[in-house]
Amino acid sequence: MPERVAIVGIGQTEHQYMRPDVNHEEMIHEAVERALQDAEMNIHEIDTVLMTNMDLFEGHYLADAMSVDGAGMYGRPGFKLNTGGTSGGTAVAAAWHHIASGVFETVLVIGWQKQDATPSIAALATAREPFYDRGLAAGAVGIFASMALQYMQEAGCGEEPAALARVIMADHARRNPYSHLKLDLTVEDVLASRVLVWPVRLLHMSPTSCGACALVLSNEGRARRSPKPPVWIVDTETAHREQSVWRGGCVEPAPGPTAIEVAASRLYNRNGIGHPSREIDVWELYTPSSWALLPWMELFSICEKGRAWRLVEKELIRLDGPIPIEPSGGVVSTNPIGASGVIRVAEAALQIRGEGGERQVHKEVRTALASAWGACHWIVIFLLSKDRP
Amino acid sequence: MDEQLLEIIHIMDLRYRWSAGPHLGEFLRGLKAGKILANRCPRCGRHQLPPTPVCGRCHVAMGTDWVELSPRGTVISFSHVVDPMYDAGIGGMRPVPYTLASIVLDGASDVAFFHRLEESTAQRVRQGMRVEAVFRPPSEREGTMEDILHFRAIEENEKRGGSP
Amino acid sequence: MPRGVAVVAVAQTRYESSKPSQHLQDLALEPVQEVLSVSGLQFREDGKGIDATISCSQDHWDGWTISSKNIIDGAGGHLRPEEKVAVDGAYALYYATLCIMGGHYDCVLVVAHTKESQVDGRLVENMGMEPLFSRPLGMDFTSCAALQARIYMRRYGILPEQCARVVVKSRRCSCLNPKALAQGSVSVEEVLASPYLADPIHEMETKPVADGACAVILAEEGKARRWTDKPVMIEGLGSSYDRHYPGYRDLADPSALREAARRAYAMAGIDDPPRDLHVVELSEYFAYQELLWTEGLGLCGPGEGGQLLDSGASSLGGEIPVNPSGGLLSGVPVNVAGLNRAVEATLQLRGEAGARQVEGAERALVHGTGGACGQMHCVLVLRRGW
Amino acid sequence: MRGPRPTSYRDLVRRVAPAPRFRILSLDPYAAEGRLVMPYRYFPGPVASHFFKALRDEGRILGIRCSQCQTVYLPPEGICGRCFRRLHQWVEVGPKGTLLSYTRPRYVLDIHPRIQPLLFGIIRLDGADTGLLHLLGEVDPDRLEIGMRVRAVLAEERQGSIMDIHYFRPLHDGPEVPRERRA
Repeated sequence: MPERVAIVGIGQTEHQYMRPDVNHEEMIHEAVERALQDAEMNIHEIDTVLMTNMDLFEGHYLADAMSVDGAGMYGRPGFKLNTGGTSGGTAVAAAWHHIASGVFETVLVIGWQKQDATPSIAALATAREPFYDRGLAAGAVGIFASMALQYMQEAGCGEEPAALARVIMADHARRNPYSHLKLDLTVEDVLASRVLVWPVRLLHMSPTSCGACALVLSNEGRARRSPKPPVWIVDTETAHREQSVWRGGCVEPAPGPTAIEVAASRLYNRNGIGHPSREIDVWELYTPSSWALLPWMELFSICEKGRAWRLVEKELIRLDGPIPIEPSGGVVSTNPIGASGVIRVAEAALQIRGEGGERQVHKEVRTALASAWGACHWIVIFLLSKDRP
Repeated sequence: MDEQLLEIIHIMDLRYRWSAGPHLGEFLRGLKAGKILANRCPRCGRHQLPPTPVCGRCHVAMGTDWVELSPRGTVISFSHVVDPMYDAGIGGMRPVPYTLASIVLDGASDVAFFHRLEESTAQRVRQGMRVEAVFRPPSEREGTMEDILHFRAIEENEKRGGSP
Repeated sequence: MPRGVAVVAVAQTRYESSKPSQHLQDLALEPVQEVLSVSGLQFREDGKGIDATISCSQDHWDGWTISSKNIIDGAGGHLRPEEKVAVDGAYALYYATLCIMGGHYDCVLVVAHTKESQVDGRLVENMGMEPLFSRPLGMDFTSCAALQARIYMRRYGILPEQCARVVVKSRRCSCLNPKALAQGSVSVEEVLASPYLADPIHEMETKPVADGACAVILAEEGKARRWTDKPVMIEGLGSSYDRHYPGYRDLADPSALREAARRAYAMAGIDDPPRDLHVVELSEYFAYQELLWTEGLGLCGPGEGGQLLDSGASSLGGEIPVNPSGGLLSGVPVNVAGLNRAVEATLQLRGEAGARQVEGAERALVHGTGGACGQMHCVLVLRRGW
Repeated sequence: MRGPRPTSYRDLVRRVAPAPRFRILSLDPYAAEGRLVMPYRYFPGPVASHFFKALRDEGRILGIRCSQCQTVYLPPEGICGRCFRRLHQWVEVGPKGTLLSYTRPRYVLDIHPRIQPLLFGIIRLDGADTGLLHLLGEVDPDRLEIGMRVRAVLAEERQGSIMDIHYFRPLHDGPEVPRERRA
């Protein structure tokens, strides 16, 4: 019988465009200190530490090795994972396996990125095949543009719903003290912002941020001694897509099923979730563009195909709505890439604890779904619950 | 802390001897010969562009039955690159603006090719536009993606596409 | 009682100084296809095959952000789980074992690839030094290792001849290993006559540049019983970080390795390592490291690595053979190194190691390391039989 | 945010020398040399900044003491990795010290400092408990030995980096040799 896995400590930095006041180790330390404080633990009670970031964004080879002192890894087991945008999710999943194995009682998992080191878009472009598309491709915006075009065509909506979704996320972000962007936006503002790749505009996209997020996970025995009620990670699912998705400008003429729908349906089936929008109280979905939200709401079976834009139009995804999504303000407000996946889980857990403060959703939260997504169309999903699984 | 904050700058300059392998290598040699080559999965029959050693869906090794694709095709999506961007492969800024397009080449509707559009084509590009690869002269080709100068619009066989 | 985890299949490429005809994707695919073929297993969703993939590679070495993109298609990542461990391959095996113990997966493919010939590894390693105090000096892991070797040799009176003998021993074994970068036997005199790379380390005392890949299939014991009749179980695992800055550490004291081994031994119920282990495959990037790591693993006391070697105990045919494969000195790429140790250990425990077979090997130790001067270590204990 | 404005990305990338994307080495098998050149800018944070500033402006070398384990760290760090505490207590160390190890790399890299012969050492400065990685100069490589007394030679034009210490050179005058040498 695998050990049950609980989140017992949550900490993150105030995410910002630049952090010239700290080096990467000091930035990581801020999040770790807060997570330990939250768990009322000291570092010596941590059995193992897992870390994630994307190497070429700061240029550090073996960045985990370089962060040992600040992250509290000295003398402890652990390693680094890196799966691109999903990195933070992958690290939390790894922590989950560590606890479930019974070998470790407590795991500290840390995601971070200090994107003030170099132009991130240049680092991201090196994710392309050097001989094929590295010299031509530019950024990930094209992915969302094709996603948006396809969605508009299939669902028959205009540009407003994605703009409104962005406004709602901004409204959430202003209530989140850790958020990088705290914009006060109107739909008109979004639609007046510069077109990057039509129909995607500047304000639809996520920023580049510096930040770190740390979680303390523990087994049930240790969680019982936790000062705060444990948030249980009930289950997790990971799926990638074949490389061809990423090639050819990320547009598949004959697309197959997406990793999101496959992974989500596996997770729902395993956990007997028949009506996700009713059974899951809050969603932290890692939408790097507000355009992604519309198709993803459908791929996550929050609503039927073609319906997402109408739910957004009715503003049902707000904190006081029946389907609150991205209460933190989401990745469009804060994106320290290696941390972003960890932040999704952290924010979902805060909602379950009822510690969302100004950004707490209004209805009672017993279950939450958090995900991490990568531009190679990779996904990691978590089902969180207040109730012990 | 009343400190002047400093910064340390470090240039990472790594040179790689990358190998293309038999499949991507054949594709690049094909470009030098003025051809766009794909391979196919022996099980599901899908084209792979660029060619790969394995089918990601069927997990079977690709055959070596090369298919020469038509240089003509249809634009299924495009993006105008306008923001100046540092390019780690050339150690400098990449010239902008340029327009990228995903193009379904005739005879291989299950896969998209990917390249720049010629300037005047880019100005009137829309989904469904018919385009054709313009190769550099043989003497200038090296066996890289740059052997194709760009794709330009052609007027024949206009196909209706869902325009945004 | 935790779930038992067994090795079902192993494969590795030949290690070569370069593989110019292979794309990174081709390289990783080769051992994956071999483990699939020898085990008869496939990527499946019904629990009757491989459930997930854990890979190991590094963006800097591949020259590629998200380096695991290269292996996704061949390693069954399409609509399925794949996770990349961005340190040594031993950690990928360590993590895969924990995944199975945790019960979420029953069968995991582990794959590691690297082409060292692609890039000047010393420039990569320079990016592995922290950026404020040591990276600007132009240091790399070889220059750091030389500083470590000198401290270690000086403190314990380790002789240059003893380090050279590690190379002689490894080369003798690598001649028996058909996958090894063939290098022929050498004498102590030849090793010591080779120029210094960074004194006191001679050129022949360092791991040659190599390209290669490894794959391993692990499964939960119940399923493994149906899939293999040559059982090798993972009995113990441990890892540990030391501090990053080499000047903060006592470089002659491999405390992180001791800690990693302590954890693995405790889990495997080993209290007398030299007695309880029958073969050791460790990751020595330089000759002196074999001596230092044998101390850290508790095969001998501090400072006794040279004596252990001189006694012949660590030679093939001795009581506790170390690196009968020829070790890293026979030419195994970084990142692949730790997983290659596991492949070799498995072959030993199955009695499939051919001319380099350690007779009656029932328990093996696998070691991987990363960072300058062995900053982090990972240890696994493998055992023959269910 | 205090101090000068950080280098802009535009100025940062201007520091890179452009080069062609590929040099084709062979068409069959296909191999080519390509590049991955990234300019990185690191902020040292308050602790290292204080160290660099004292070195640059006053020529002083500062270590930092952990109030729990009492270790004096050089180079200084913001958090003691052993005690997991933030560090504040500055201690001036050096400029003399003892050589703990040394080596002379025989290979040449573009990233190496332009100093011949290139010698790396670990030096424990007087008053510090840890070793500092640095360069050695003004010395015959064959006369280096563990335990040798050395002294920091500062660069004439200092810019706020570890290279503001030019290198460490041997001390020859008698009284400065410590009474006991470490075995």
